Amino acid sequence: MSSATLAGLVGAALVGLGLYGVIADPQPLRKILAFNLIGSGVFLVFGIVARKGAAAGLSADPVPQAMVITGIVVAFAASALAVALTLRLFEETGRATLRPDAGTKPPDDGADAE
Amino acid sequence: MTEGASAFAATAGGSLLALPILVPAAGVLLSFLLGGRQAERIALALMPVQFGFAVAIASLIWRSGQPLVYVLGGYAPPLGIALRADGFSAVMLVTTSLIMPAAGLYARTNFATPNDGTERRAPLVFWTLLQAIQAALSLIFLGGDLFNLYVALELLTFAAAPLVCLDGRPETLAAALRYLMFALFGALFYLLGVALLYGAYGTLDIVLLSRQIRAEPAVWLAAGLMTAGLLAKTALFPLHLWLPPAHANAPAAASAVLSGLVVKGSFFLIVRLWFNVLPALPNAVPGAILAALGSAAILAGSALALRQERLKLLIAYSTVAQIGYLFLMFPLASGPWSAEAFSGGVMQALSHAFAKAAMFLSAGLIAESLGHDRIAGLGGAGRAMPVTFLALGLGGLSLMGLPPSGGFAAKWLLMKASIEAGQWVWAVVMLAGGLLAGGYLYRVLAPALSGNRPRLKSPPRRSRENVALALALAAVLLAFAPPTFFAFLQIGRPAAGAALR
Amino acid sequence: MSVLQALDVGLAFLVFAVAAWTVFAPGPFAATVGYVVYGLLLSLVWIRLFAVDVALTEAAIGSGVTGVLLIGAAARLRGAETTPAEEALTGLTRLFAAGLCLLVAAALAAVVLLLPDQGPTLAPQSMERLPETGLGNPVTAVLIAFRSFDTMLEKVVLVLGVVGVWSLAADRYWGGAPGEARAERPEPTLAFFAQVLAPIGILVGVHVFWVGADEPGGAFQGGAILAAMWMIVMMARLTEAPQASAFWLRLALIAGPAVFLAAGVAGAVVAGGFFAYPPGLAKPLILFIETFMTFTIAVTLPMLVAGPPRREPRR
Amino acid sequence: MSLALDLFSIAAISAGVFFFLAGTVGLLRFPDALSRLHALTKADNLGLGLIVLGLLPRAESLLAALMLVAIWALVQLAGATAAQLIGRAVRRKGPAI
Repeated sequence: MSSATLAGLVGAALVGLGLYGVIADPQPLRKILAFNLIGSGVFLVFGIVARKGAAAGLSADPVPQAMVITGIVVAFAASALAVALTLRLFEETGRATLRPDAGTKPPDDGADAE
Repeated sequence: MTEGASAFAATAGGSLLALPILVPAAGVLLSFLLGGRQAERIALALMPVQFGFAVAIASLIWRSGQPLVYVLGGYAPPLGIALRADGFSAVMLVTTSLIMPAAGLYARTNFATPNDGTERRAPLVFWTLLQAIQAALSLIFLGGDLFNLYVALELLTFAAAPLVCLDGRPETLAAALRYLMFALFGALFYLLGVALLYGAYGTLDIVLLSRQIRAEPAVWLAAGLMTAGLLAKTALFPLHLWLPPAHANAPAAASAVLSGLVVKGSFFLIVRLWFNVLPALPNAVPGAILAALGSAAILAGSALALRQERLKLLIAYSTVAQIGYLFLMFPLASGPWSAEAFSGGVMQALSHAFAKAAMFLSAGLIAESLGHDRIAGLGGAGRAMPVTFLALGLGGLSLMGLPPSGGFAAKWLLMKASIEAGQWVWAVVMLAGGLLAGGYLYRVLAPALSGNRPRLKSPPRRSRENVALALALAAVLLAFAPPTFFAFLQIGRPAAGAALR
Repeated sequence: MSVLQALDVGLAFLVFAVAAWTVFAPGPFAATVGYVVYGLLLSLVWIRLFAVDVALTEAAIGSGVTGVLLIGAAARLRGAETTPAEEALTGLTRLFAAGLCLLVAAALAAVVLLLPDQGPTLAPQSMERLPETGLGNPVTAVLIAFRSFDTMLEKVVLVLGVVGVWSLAADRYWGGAPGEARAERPEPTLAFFAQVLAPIGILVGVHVFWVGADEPGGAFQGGAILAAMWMIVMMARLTEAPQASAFWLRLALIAGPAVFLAAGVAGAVVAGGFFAYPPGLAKPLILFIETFMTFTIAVTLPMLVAGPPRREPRR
Repeated sequence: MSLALDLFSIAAISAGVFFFLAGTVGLLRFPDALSRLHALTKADNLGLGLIVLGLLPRAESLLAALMLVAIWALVQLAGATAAQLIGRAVRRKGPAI
């Protein structure tokens, strides 16, 4: 098995692990971590695609590599936004939760709480 | 790639395609740089420009009868990126460029910068992100490369999520965070599918891919992952949980854009995926699954809307239901009746965009005038603010699918297609959905139109009522779309029955 | 099995194990630390895939800057770790989730195994058109020339990220500075560290950016290193974050995408198409754009980590 | 000559790996934060130092050799700072960390 295929299998496993974390862990910060795992799994799939596209004297196809670099930066920005939201939520409520009914209070109640 | 050359001969006027993306993007940067009142000025000044671009693109397509193509940087696909506009893109562009200024005009009251010009948080963020949504949607409608469209999806997420929690109340923060999580999940699954497609074919250009796609495991998995991701962003049942709190808690002008336009962005990509990228896949089973989920969305969303106590939540749940209709086109849009089903689906997207924007703006006016939006407290409100409730009612007409309205035209076309295809079950669901919609609208309108006039905190401004009414009238007017309109929608659409090839 | 293969297998297991730790670790802080380790291991995997540009980006941004962001968040979230009972998933749901995830991972693994050893590639086309750009690093050429539209828009995404993070400020803090104020007496150890490291780091960052034209490196990686230096100086509280209303800061945040966009539009006037470079002038133009991009990344990443403004603006 | 250099490299790198191993075992087995720190510094200092020493004769150019030394020096700096900060945190908050 080539190291590229191996990396691809790790990527697949990371997507599965991350997905489990996203679904099963109720804490937003843990979900953000899990999202980053899925992200790196996806990037690894791009990585083996790039490696298997070695040609023309290059040891990997540059196009998917460029996409991964773009993806890593976007993933960081997404993490930053999610972290900022989580922290603000924690400051406002003393807890960080994604409970669905947290959003169903009428606005006048919310104004009182503030 | 010589055989592909013709697909990338940039058409005359093709360079026009870059402008509806670049101009609002420049607007975002300038608004953020100059800050203060400039953000609002730039956003409002660029809206007519955007409308001009959309109309110019549509008329070029109409005159040539061909899709417009533009190759960026002179690097033709598969190495570079192409932009393409077909009839469907043009129609969505025009719709966006009409709803955006409506939301903008309405929002001027809520997001005004104080007279001394001090920069305030909410106005700066709102006007900047409104332009970002415009740029992202333009790119979604025009993008011809699947990775470029991923960037567009992310742009849309980053522009839309902060709007949900603009007022900073804790429940809106939770709603925004949930929305962000679903959107990130959607974008990552979409991206995973993109990786697999590139691995299989070495290109991400939609036209080049569609020529090579074969039904093989990598393609099926990619299609499944990308569809699942896009469904999460479109909020199709059972991935709809994020939508009602997010759309119901955002400021009214933002809700109008989010519910009317933003969810259509990811829906548009699902259509692109199945009709433009994967026409070679046998789509009977996936189409039926999508339509079944759509049916469940119609029934569950409508039933939940019936039980809501707040007007904005009711309207948000009705979005969940109306999104369901969009997906009924998928099992019907291959075969001889395909044009009808496709037109019906597009018509539903357009009429819902106008109707839902009108309803959210009306609901915003009601909430501001009464100081609340509890349905139980709406008694007689219709007499106090008739124009607002007229806009709400006309929008509702379209949701129910009663004539004359764009919603009626959409549901009629879809129903006709489903009966011609012998797939009765979708028609039954549509009828049931229409009845349920009638039910939840009756709950709002019946008490509002009877009883004593309540005392208003402040009467709604006539100009803002007119904005909502204009949108609602647009939804009604769609019923009178001439046959040429439907012919226009077919421009650039891959031949029906490409699956049979 | 050769030594290298054995190392690959070991690395693969290690990455997987640390990833599993970040999902199942008992506390969020431990999980976050696990994630940083994971990011570093991952950059080794990228080197084994011969993607050195990606490895640098992963180490600098994926592990480094993201690590600072997440560890900071985990520290501030102490006290919120306990999950209320009503939010914990039932065993059955967990089982269902696990089944679903296994299914996705298995399907993905199967497809990955089915991919041909010599896959389709754009490497020849990239090399064929590389001379037009005057660059030697094909990955940089893809980012700044062949798919420059992606890259420009992704820079706009970063600006939106800052707008989104700032939008979470309380109204009274709008326009103020994020993070902590400059300390009268900075922590001596950290201050010494920052004073020694920052000049070296800035040199390295500029070097990585500059060689990116021909060798692994470039605007993203160099910018991330510069960003890290600014973050260290701020962490040592030798300096404080600028006010969100500062014009120069806004200008710095948009400079990269703005110059990129302007060059793209100028291409339509002088080179016959949006985002086209005039022949012969491609390389200087690309370096010009990249300079601004590097600078903007160096400013944007610390601002995203610093979070929303938390102090009242000074006039 | 080259044989001698090879032997030197092997010996130095093996010794470096040994210190890393010892440091890691210490990190895992030692009871409290301060003694774990003590174990880690051995890995940082000696382990990495010996590996860099072993790699020096194999460097392709003087620049590459200087880079190797610079890496070692930077890790020293970072390790010393981190150890200081952790040590201080332990003293302030007690060894429970």
